[in-house]
Amino acid sequence: MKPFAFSAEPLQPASLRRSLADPRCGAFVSFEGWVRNHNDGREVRALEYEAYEQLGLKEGARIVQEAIERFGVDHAACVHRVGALALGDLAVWVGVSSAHRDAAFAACRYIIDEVKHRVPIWKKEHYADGDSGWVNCERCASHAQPPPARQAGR
Amino acid sequence: MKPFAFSAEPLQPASLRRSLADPRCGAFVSFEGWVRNHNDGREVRALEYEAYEQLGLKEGARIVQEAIERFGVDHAACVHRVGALALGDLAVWVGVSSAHRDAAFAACRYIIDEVKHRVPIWKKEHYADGDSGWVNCERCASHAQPPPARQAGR
Amino acid sequence: MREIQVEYFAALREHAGCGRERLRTAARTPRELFAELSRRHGFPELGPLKVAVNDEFGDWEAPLADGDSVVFIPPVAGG
Amino acid sequence: MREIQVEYFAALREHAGCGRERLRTAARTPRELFAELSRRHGFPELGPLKVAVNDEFGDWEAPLADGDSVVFIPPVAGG
Repeated sequence: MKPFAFSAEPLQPASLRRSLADPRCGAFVSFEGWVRNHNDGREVRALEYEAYEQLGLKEGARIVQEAIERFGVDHAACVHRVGALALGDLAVWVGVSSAHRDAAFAACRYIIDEVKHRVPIWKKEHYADGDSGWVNCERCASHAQPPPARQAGR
Repeated sequence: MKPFAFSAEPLQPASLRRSLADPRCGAFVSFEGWVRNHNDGREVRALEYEAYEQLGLKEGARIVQEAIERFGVDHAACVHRVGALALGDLAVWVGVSSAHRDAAFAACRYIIDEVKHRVPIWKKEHYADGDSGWVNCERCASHAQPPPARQAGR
Repeated sequence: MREIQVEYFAALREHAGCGRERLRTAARTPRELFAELSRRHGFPELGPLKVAVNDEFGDWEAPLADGDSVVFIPPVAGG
Repeated sequence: MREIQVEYFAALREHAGCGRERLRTAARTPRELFAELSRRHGFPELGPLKVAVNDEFGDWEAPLADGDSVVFIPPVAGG
Protein backbone atom coordinates (compact mmCIF):
# COMPACT_ATOMS: atom_id res chain seq x y z
CA MET A 1 0.00 0.00 0.00
CA LYS A 2 1.07 3.58 -0.54
CA PRO A 3 2.54 5.30 2.53
CA PHE A 4 0.10 8.19 2.25
CA ALA A 5 -3.14 8.57 0.33
CA PHE A 6 -6.29 10.65 0.10
CA SER A 7 -9.65 8.96 -0.24
CA ALA A 8 -12.98 10.34 -1.38
CA GLU A 9 -14.61 7.11 -0.16
CA PRO A 10 -15.16 6.02 3.45
CA LEU A 11 -11.99 4.60 5.01
CA GLN A 12 -11.95 0.89 5.83
CA PRO A 13 -9.79 0.44 8.93
CA ALA A 14 -10.06 -3.37 8.82
CA SER A 15 -8.47 -3.63 5.39
CA LEU A 16 -5.99 -0.81 6.05
CA ARG A 17 -4.86 -2.71 9.14
CA ARG A 18 -4.37 -5.93 7.18
CA SER A 19 -2.09 -4.16 4.76
CA LEU A 20 0.46 -3.64 7.59
CA ALA A 21 0.41 -7.23 8.85
CA ASP A 22 3.81 -8.89 9.13
CA PRO A 23 4.81 -11.97 11.17
CA ARG A 24 7.94 -10.14 12.36
CA CYS A 25 5.79 -7.52 14.07
CA GLY A 26 4.51 -7.93 17.62
CA ALA A 27 2.96 -4.48 17.95
CA PHE A 28 0.44 -2.51 15.93
CA VAL A 29 -0.74 0.98 16.89
CA SER A 30 -3.38 2.91 15.03
CA PHE A 31 -4.84 6.37 15.35
CA GLU A 32 -8.20 7.42 13.98
CA GLY A 33 -9.52 10.95 13.78
CA TRP A 34 -13.31 10.96 14.04
CA VAL A 35 -15.68 13.82 13.16
CA ARG A 36 -16.73 15.30 16.50
CA ASN A 37 -20.07 16.92 17.24
CA HIS A 38 -18.41 19.96 18.75
CA ASN A 39 -15.37 22.17 18.27
CA ASP A 40 -14.33 25.27 20.17
CA GLY A 41 -17.64 25.25 22.00
CA ARG A 42 -19.78 25.16 18.85
CA GLU A 43 -22.08 22.34 17.83
CA VAL A 44 -20.89 20.77 14.58
CA ARG A 45 -23.32 19.04 12.21
CA ALA A 46 -21.02 17.97 9.38
CA LEU A 47 -17.81 18.94 7.71
CA GLU A 48 -15.84 18.74 4.54
CA TYR A 49 -12.17 18.29 3.83
CA GLU A 50 -10.39 19.76 0.88
CA ALA A 51 -6.80 18.86 0.07
CA TYR A 52 -4.10 20.14 -2.22
CA GLU A 53 -3.48 16.58 -3.28
CA GLN A 54 -0.44 16.83 -5.54
CA LEU A 55 1.67 18.40 -2.80
CA GLY A 56 -0.13 16.61 0.04
CA LEU A 57 0.75 13.19 -1.35
CA LYS A 58 4.42 14.07 -1.46
CA GLU A 59 4.51 15.66 1.97
CA GLY A 60 2.48 12.84 3.52
CA ALA A 61 4.83 10.22 2.06
CA ARG A 62 7.81 12.16 3.42
CA ILE A 63 6.29 12.19 6.90
CA VAL A 64 5.66 8.43 6.87
CA GLN A 65 9.19 7.77 5.65
CA GLU A 66 10.61 10.03 8.37
CA ALA A 67 8.69 8.05 10.98
CA ILE A 68 9.94 4.72 9.64
CA GLU A 69 13.55 5.89 9.70
CA ARG A 70 13.42 7.80 12.96
CA PHE A 71 11.72 5.10 15.03
CA GLY A 72 12.84 1.99 13.16
CA VAL A 73 9.35 0.59 12.63
CA ASP A 74 8.61 -1.96 9.92
CA HIS A 75 5.51 -0.51 8.28
CA ALA A 76 3.48 2.68 8.50
CA ALA A 77 0.75 4.29 6.48
CA CYS A 78 -1.74 7.14 6.61
CA VAL A 79 -4.96 7.81 4.68
CA HIS A 80 -6.95 11.03 4.89
CA ARG A 81 -10.55 11.50 3.78
CA VAL A 82 -11.55 14.33 1.49
CA GLY A 83 -15.06 15.50 0.68
CA ALA A 84 -18.20 15.64 2.80
CA LEU A 85 -18.19 13.79 6.14
CA ALA A 86 -20.89 13.17 8.72
CA LEU A 87 -20.62 13.07 12.51
CA GLY A 88 -18.67 10.04 13.66
CA ASP A 89 -17.07 9.45 10.26
CA LEU A 90 -13.46 8.44 10.11
CA ALA A 91 -11.48 11.43 8.82
CA VAL A 92 -7.90 10.19 9.07
CA TRP A 93 -6.30 6.83 9.79
CA VAL A 94 -2.69 6.15 10.80
CA GLY A 95 -1.30 2.65 11.32
CA VAL A 96 2.15 1.45 12.36
CA SER A 97 3.45 -2.09 12.84
CA SER A 98 6.73 -2.85 14.53
CA ALA A 99 8.60 -5.52 16.46
CA HIS A 100 7.98 -3.66 19.73
CA ARG A 101 5.37 -1.26 21.01
CA ASP A 102 7.58 1.66 22.06
CA ALA A 103 8.51 2.43 18.49
CA ALA A 104 5.00 1.79 17.20
CA PHE A 105 3.44 4.30 19.60
CA ALA A 106 6.09 6.93 18.92
CA ALA A 107 5.88 6.59 15.14
CA CYS A 108 2.08 6.71 15.11
CA ARG A 109 2.07 9.85 17.22
CA TYR A 110 4.73 11.46 15.06
CA ILE A 111 2.80 10.81 11.86
CA ILE A 112 -0.53 12.26 13.01
CA ASP A 113 1.15 15.32 14.57
CA GLU A 114 3.15 16.08 11.45
CA VAL A 115 0.27 15.39 9.08
CA LYS A 116 -1.90 17.85 10.98
CA HIS A 117 0.70 20.58 10.61
CA ARG A 118 2.37 19.91 7.29
CA VAL A 119 -0.07 18.30 4.88
CA PRO A 120 -2.21 20.87 3.04
CA ILE A 121 -5.71 19.80 4.08
CA TRP A 122 -8.44 22.19 5.10
CA LYS A 123 -11.58 21.56 7.08
CA LYS A 124 -14.85 23.42 6.70
CA GLU A 125 -17.21 22.98 9.61
CA HIS A 126 -20.97 23.30 9.30
CA TYR A 127 -22.54 24.38 12.58
CA ALA A 128 -25.91 23.72 14.14
CA ASP A 129 -26.80 27.42 13.80
CA GLY A 130 -26.43 27.26 10.00
CA ASP A 131 -23.09 29.02 9.96
CA SER A 132 -20.01 27.41 8.47
CA GLY A 133 -16.34 28.21 8.25
CA TRP A 134 -12.86 27.03 7.37
CA VAL A 135 -10.98 25.97 10.46
CA ASN A 136 -7.46 27.18 10.93
CA CYS A 137 -4.84 25.22 12.74
CA GLU A 138 -5.11 26.48 16.33
CA ARG A 139 -1.37 26.87 16.77
CA CYS A 140 -1.13 29.04 13.70
CA ALA A 141 -4.25 31.11 14.35
CA SER A 142 -2.92 32.26 17.70
CA HIS A 143 -0.24 34.30 15.97
CA ALA A 144 -2.14 35.14 12.83
CA GLN A 145 -0.43 37.79 10.78
CA PRO A 146 -0.81 39.37 7.38
CA PRO A 147 0.55 37.18 4.61
CA PRO A 148 4.14 38.05 3.76
CA ALA A 149 3.27 40.10 0.68
CA ARG A 150 2.39 43.06 2.91
CA GLN A 151 5.49 42.99 5.03
CA ALA A 152 8.52 43.57 2.88
CA GLY A 153 9.85 43.73 -0.60
CA ARG A 154 13.25 42.35 -1.37
CA MET B 1 -18.98 -3.53 26.50
CA LYS B 2 -17.01 -4.71 29.50
CA PRO B 3 -13.84 -2.74 30.25
CA PHE B 4 -11.73 -5.89 30.27
CA ALA B 5 -12.40 -9.38 28.96
CA PHE B 6 -10.73 -12.61 27.99
CA SER B 7 -11.68 -14.35 24.78
CA ALA B 8 -11.12 -17.93 23.66
CA GLU B 9 -12.27 -16.90 20.16
CA PRO B 10 -10.36 -14.75 17.65
CA LEU B 11 -10.64 -11.04 18.47
CA GLN B 12 -12.63 -8.86 16.06
CA PRO B 13 -11.01 -5.41 16.06
CA ALA B 14 -13.66 -3.93 13.77
CA SER B 15 -16.50 -4.66 16.16
CA LEU B 16 -14.42 -3.86 19.25
CA ARG B 17 -13.66 -0.48 17.72
CA ARG B 18 -17.33 0.23 17.03
CA SER B 19 -18.14 -0.37 20.69
CA LEU B 20 -16.10 2.73 21.61
CA ALA B 21 -17.67 5.04 19.02
CA ASP B 22 -19.06 8.29 20.40
CA PRO B 23 -19.86 11.53 18.53
CA ARG B 24 -18.17 13.53 21.31
CA CYS B 25 -14.86 11.83 20.53
CA GLY B 26 -12.44 13.14 17.94
CA ALA B 27 -9.63 10.68 18.63
CA PHE B 28 -9.37 6.93 18.78
CA VAL B 29 -6.13 5.07 19.51
CA SER B 30 -5.78 1.33 19.50
CA PHE B 31 -2.98 -1.07 20.29
CA GLU B 32 -2.79 -4.63 19.04
CA GLY B 33 -0.33 -7.28 20.18
CA TRP B 34 0.35 -9.74 17.38
CA VAL B 35 2.00 -13.15 17.67
CA ARG B 36 5.54 -12.68 16.38
CA ASN B 37 7.62 -15.30 14.62
CA HIS B 38 10.59 -14.68 16.90
CA ASN B 39 11.35 -13.87 20.52
CA ASP B 40 14.71 -13.50 22.23
CA GLY B 41 16.44 -14.76 19.11
CA ARG B 42 14.41 -17.97 18.83
CA GLU B 43 12.04 -18.84 16.02
CA VAL B 44 8.49 -19.12 17.32
CA ARG B 45 5.93 -21.35 15.59
CA ALA B 46 2.87 -20.90 17.78
CA LEU B 47 1.92 -20.04 21.32
CA GLU B 48 -0.75 -20.38 23.90
CA TYR B 49 -2.04 -18.04 26.57
CA GLU B 50 -3.38 -19.15 29.90
CA ALA B 51 -5.05 -16.72 32.29
CA TYR B 52 -6.16 -16.74 35.88
CA GLU B 53 -9.44 -15.30 34.75
CA GLN B 54 -11.28 -14.57 37.99
CA LEU B 55 -8.52 -12.30 39.25
CA GLY B 56 -7.48 -11.13 35.79
CA LEU B 57 -10.94 -9.75 35.04
CA LYS B 58 -10.89 -7.67 38.21
CA GLU B 59 -7.35 -6.40 37.75
CA GLY B 60 -7.93 -5.65 34.07
CA ALA B 61 -11.07 -3.66 34.87
CA ARG B 62 -9.16 -1.71 37.54
CA ILE B 63 -6.45 -0.82 35.02
CA VAL B 64 -8.98 0.43 32.45
CA GLN B 65 -10.77 2.48 35.11
CA GLU B 66 -7.46 3.97 36.27
CA ALA B 67 -6.70 5.02 32.69
CA ILE B 68 -10.12 6.63 32.25
CA GLU B 69 -9.74 8.64 35.46
CA ARG B 70 -6.08 9.52 35.11
CA PHE B 71 -6.25 10.74 31.50
CA GLY B 72 -9.88 11.85 31.32
CA VAL B 73 -10.76 9.79 28.27
CA ASP B 74 -14.35 8.91 27.42
CA HIS B 75 -14.11 5.18 26.70
CA ALA B 76 -11.50 2.47 26.98
CA ALA B 77 -11.47 -1.29 26.77
CA CYS B 78 -9.09 -4.23 26.54
CA VAL B 79 -9.58 -7.83 25.43
CA HIS B 80 -6.95 -10.55 25.75
CA ARG B 81 -6.96 -13.86 23.91
CA VAL B 82 -6.52 -17.14 25.75
CA GLY B 83 -5.84 -20.54 24.24
CA ALA B 84 -3.80 -21.58 21.20
CA LEU B 85 -2.70 -18.85 18.79
CA ALA B 86 -0.93 -18.97 15.43
CA LEU B 87 1.67 -16.59 14.00
CA GLY B 88 0.14 -13.23 13.20
CA ASP B 89 -2.89 -13.77 15.40
CA LEU B 90 -4.17 -10.90 17.48
CA ALA B 91 -3.29 -11.65 21.12
CA VAL B 92 -4.43 -8.46 22.86
CA TRP B 93 -6.44 -5.43 21.80
CA VAL B 94 -6.66 -2.06 23.57
CA GLY B 95 -8.88 0.78 22.36
CA VAL B 96 -9.41 4.29 23.71
CA SER B 97 -11.68 7.06 22.46
CA SER B 98 -11.44 10.62 23.66
CA ALA B 99 -12.15 14.21 22.69
CA HIS B 100 -8.44 14.80 21.93
CA ARG B 101 -5.55 12.62 20.90
CA ASP B 102 -3.06 13.42 23.69
CA ALA B 103 -5.21 11.69 26.26
CA ALA B 104 -6.10 8.82 23.94
CA PHE B 105 -2.46 7.98 23.24
CA ALA B 106 -1.49 8.22 26.91
CA ALA B 107 -4.39 6.09 28.14
CA CYS B 108 -3.83 3.41 25.51
CA ARG B 109 -0.15 3.18 26.40
CA TYR B 110 -0.94 3.04 30.10
CA ILE B 111 -3.41 0.20 29.69
CA ILE B 112 -1.16 -2.10 27.66
CA ASP B 113 1.84 -1.45 29.93
CA GLU B 114 -0.13 -2.18 33.10
CA VAL B 115 -1.91 -5.20 31.62
CA LYS B 116 1.42 -6.72 30.69
CA HIS B 117 2.70 -6.40 34.24
CA ARG B 118 -0.34 -6.83 36.43
CA VAL B 119 -2.87 -9.13 34.78
CA PRO B 120 -2.13 -12.82 35.46
CA ILE B 121 -1.67 -14.15 31.93
CA TRP B 122 1.06 -16.56 30.91
CA LYS B 123 2.45 -17.30 27.50
CA LYS B 124 3.88 -20.62 26.39
CA GLU B 125 5.97 -20.42 23.25
CA HIS B 126 6.45 -23.32 20.88
CA TYR B 127 9.74 -23.04 19.00
CA ALA B 128 10.84 -24.19 15.59
CA ASP B 129 13.26 -26.69 17.19
CA GLY B 130 10.39 -28.51 18.92
CA ASP B 131 11.14 -27.03 22.33
CA SER B 132 8.56 -25.03 24.23
CA GLY B 133 8.47 -22.99 27.39
CA TRP B 134 6.59 -20.55 29.56
CA VAL B 135 7.82 -17.03 29.03
CA ASN B 136 8.52 -14.92 32.05
CA CYS B 137 8.20 -11.20 32.07
CA GLU B 138 11.69 -10.02 31.09
CA ARG B 139 11.84 -7.39 33.80
CA CYS B 140 11.05 -9.97 36.47
CA ALA B 141 13.32 -12.70 35.14
CA SER B 142 16.36 -10.47 35.39
CA HIS B 143 16.15 -10.58 39.17
CA ALA B 144 14.72 -14.05 39.57
CA GLN B 145 14.88 -15.25 43.13
CA PRO B 146 13.58 -18.13 45.16
CA PRO B 147 9.93 -17.76 46.02
CA PRO B 148 9.45 -16.21 49.44
CA ALA B 149 8.72 -19.52 51.18
CA ARG B 150 12.45 -20.33 51.18
CA GLN B 151 13.63 -17.05 52.57
CA ALA B 152 12.16 -16.52 55.99
CA GLY B 153 9.60 -17.66 58.45
CA ARG B 154 7.74 -15.13 60.46
CA MET C 1 5.61 39.40 -18.23
CA ARG C 2 5.18 35.74 -17.27
CA GLU C 3 2.29 33.38 -17.73
CA ILE C 4 1.51 31.79 -14.34
CA GLN C 5 -1.15 29.33 -13.30
CA VAL C 6 -2.56 29.81 -9.80
CA GLU C 7 -4.62 27.21 -7.97
CA TYR C 8 -6.79 28.06 -4.96
CA PHE C 9 -8.01 25.92 -2.09
CA ALA C 10 -10.42 26.28 0.80
CA ALA C 11 -10.99 29.87 1.98
CA LEU C 12 -8.85 31.33 -0.82
CA ARG C 13 -10.83 29.40 -3.43
CA GLU C 14 -14.08 30.77 -2.06
CA HIS C 15 -12.74 34.32 -2.01
CA ALA C 16 -11.25 34.06 -5.48
CA GLY C 17 -14.51 32.58 -6.74
CA CYS C 18 -12.63 29.97 -8.75
CA GLY C 19 -10.39 26.99 -8.25
CA ARG C 20 -7.71 28.13 -10.63
CA GLU C 21 -6.80 30.93 -12.96
CA ARG C 22 -4.15 31.56 -15.57
CA LEU C 23 -2.74 35.04 -15.80
CA ARG C 24 -0.03 37.17 -17.36
CA THR C 25 1.74 39.12 -14.68
CA ALA C 26 4.75 41.35 -14.06
CA ALA C 27 5.17 39.82 -10.59
CA ARG C 28 8.71 38.52 -10.20
CA THR C 29 8.20 36.44 -7.05
CA PRO C 30 5.38 34.65 -5.23
CA ARG C 31 5.31 37.57 -2.80
CA GLU C 32 4.64 40.07 -5.57
CA LEU C 33 2.12 37.72 -7.18
CA PHE C 34 0.21 37.31 -3.94
CA ALA C 35 0.10 41.10 -3.45
CA GLU C 36 -1.32 41.53 -6.94
CA LEU C 37 -3.96 38.81 -6.48
CA SER C 38 -4.80 39.98 -3.00
CA ARG C 39 -5.63 43.45 -4.35
CA ARG C 40 -7.79 41.92 -7.05
CA HIS C 41 -9.69 39.37 -4.93
CA GLY C 42 -9.65 41.02 -1.50
CA PHE C 43 -8.29 38.01 0.35
CA PRO C 44 -8.99 38.01 4.10
CA GLU C 45 -6.32 37.58 6.73
CA LEU C 46 -5.74 33.87 7.11
CA GLY C 47 -2.62 33.74 9.22
CA PRO C 48 0.79 32.85 7.87
CA LEU C 49 0.57 31.40 4.38
CA LYS C 50 3.03 29.09 2.70
CA VAL C 51 3.57 28.96 -1.00
CA ALA C 52 4.08 26.06 -3.39
CA VAL C 53 5.65 26.38 -6.82
CA ASN C 54 5.18 23.49 -9.24
CA ASP C 55 3.79 21.32 -6.45
CA GLU C 56 6.70 21.71 -4.04
CA PHE C 57 6.98 24.06 -1.10
CA GLY C 58 8.62 27.22 -2.41
CA ASP C 59 10.25 30.44 -1.36
CA TRP C 60 8.32 33.70 -1.30
CA GLU C 61 11.33 35.48 -2.78
CA ALA C 62 12.42 32.97 -5.42
CA PRO C 63 12.05 34.23 -9.02
CA LEU C 64 9.03 32.95 -10.89
CA ALA C 65 9.54 31.46 -14.34
CA ASP C 66 7.19 31.55 -17.27
CA GLY C 67 4.76 28.63 -17.01
CA ASP C 68 5.13 28.15 -13.25
CA SER C 69 2.20 26.85 -11.27
CA VAL C 70 1.67 28.56 -7.88
CA VAL C 71 -0.47 27.65 -4.87
CA PHE C 72 -0.89 29.82 -1.78
CA ILE C 73 -1.39 27.59 1.25
CA PRO C 74 -3.45 28.85 4.19
CA PRO C 75 -2.74 27.36 7.63
CA VAL C 76 -3.82 23.75 7.58
CA ALA C 77 -6.24 21.96 9.86
CA GLY C 78 -5.92 18.31 8.98
CA GLY C 79 -7.51 15.46 10.89
CA MET D 1 -5.74 -27.93 60.30
CA ARG D 2 -7.47 -26.00 57.51
CA GLU D 3 -9.06 -27.14 54.29
CA ILE D 4 -7.62 -25.05 51.48
CA GLN D 5 -8.21 -25.15 47.73
CA VAL D 6 -5.18 -24.39 45.57
CA GLU D 7 -5.38 -23.58 41.88
CA TYR D 8 -2.36 -23.77 39.57
CA PHE D 9 -1.61 -22.00 36.31
CA ALA D 10 1.02 -22.21 33.61
CA ALA D 11 4.40 -23.58 34.75
CA LEU D 12 3.12 -24.36 38.25
CA ARG D 13 0.18 -26.29 36.81
CA GLU D 14 2.52 -28.39 34.72
CA HIS D 15 4.81 -29.08 37.65
CA ALA D 16 1.95 -29.90 40.00
CA GLY D 17 0.46 -32.16 37.35
CA CYS D 18 -3.01 -30.80 38.03
CA GLY D 19 -4.99 -27.59 37.73
CA ARG D 20 -6.26 -27.62 41.29
CA GLU D 21 -6.15 -29.59 44.46
CA ARG D 22 -7.94 -29.52 47.79
CA LEU D 23 -5.87 -30.29 50.86
CA ARG D 24 -5.89 -30.28 54.64
CA THR D 25 -2.88 -28.44 55.92
CA ALA D 26 -1.31 -27.07 59.07
CA ALA D 27 0.09 -24.12 57.08
CA ARG D 28 -0.97 -20.86 58.70
CA THR D 29 -0.06 -18.50 55.88
CA PRO D 30 0.39 -18.58 52.10
CA ARG D 31 4.14 -18.58 52.70
CA GLU D 32 3.95 -21.76 54.79
CA LEU D 33 1.52 -23.32 52.34
CA PHE D 34 3.81 -22.63 49.40
CA ALA D 35 6.76 -24.18 51.26
CA GLU D 36 4.72 -27.31 51.91
CA LEU D 37 3.54 -27.62 48.31
CA SER D 38 6.93 -26.78 46.92
CA ARG D 39 8.45 -29.72 48.85
CA ARG D 40 5.75 -32.02 47.55
CA HIS D 41 5.78 -30.94 43.87
CA GLY D 42 9.35 -29.75 43.44
CA PHE D 43 8.45 -26.38 41.93
CA PRO D 44 11.23 -24.75 39.90
CA GLU D 45 12.50 -21.24 40.46
CA LEU D 46 10.14 -18.92 38.65
CA GLY D 47 11.18 -15.53 39.94
CA PRO D 48 9.15 -13.53 42.43
CA LEU D 49 5.69 -14.97 42.87
CA LYS D 50 2.57 -13.16 44.01
CA VAL D 51 -0.24 -14.81 45.86
CA ALA D 52 -4.01 -14.46 45.55
CA VAL D 53 -6.45 -15.47 48.26
CA ASN D 54 -10.09 -15.82 47.29
CA ASP D 55 -9.40 -14.22 43.92
CA GLU D 56 -7.80 -11.05 45.22
CA PHE D 57 -4.10 -10.26 45.55
CA GLY D 58 -3.09 -11.34 49.04
CA ASP D 59 -0.33 -11.09 51.61
CA TRP D 60 2.20 -13.89 52.05
CA GLU D 61 1.96 -13.47 55.83
CA ALA D 62 -1.80 -13.04 56.28
CA PRO D 63 -3.46 -15.90 58.18
CA LEU D 64 -5.30 -18.45 56.07
CA ALA D 65 -8.86 -19.36 57.00
CA ASP D 66 -10.60 -22.66 56.57
CA GLY D 67 -12.11 -22.85 53.08
CA ASP D 68 -9.79 -20.27 51.54
CA SER D 69 -8.86 -20.58 47.89
CA VAL D 70 -5.21 -19.82 47.10
CA VAL D 71 -3.39 -19.16 43.82
CA PHE D 72 0.37 -18.72 43.47
CA ILE D 73 1.08 -16.33 40.61
CA PRO D 74 4.32 -16.68 38.63
CA PRO D 75 5.67 -13.58 36.88
CA VAL D 76 3.31 -12.68 34.08
CA ALA D 77 4.04 -12.24 30.38
CA GLY D 78 0.86 -10.83 28.92
CA GLY D 79 0.45 -9.56 25.38
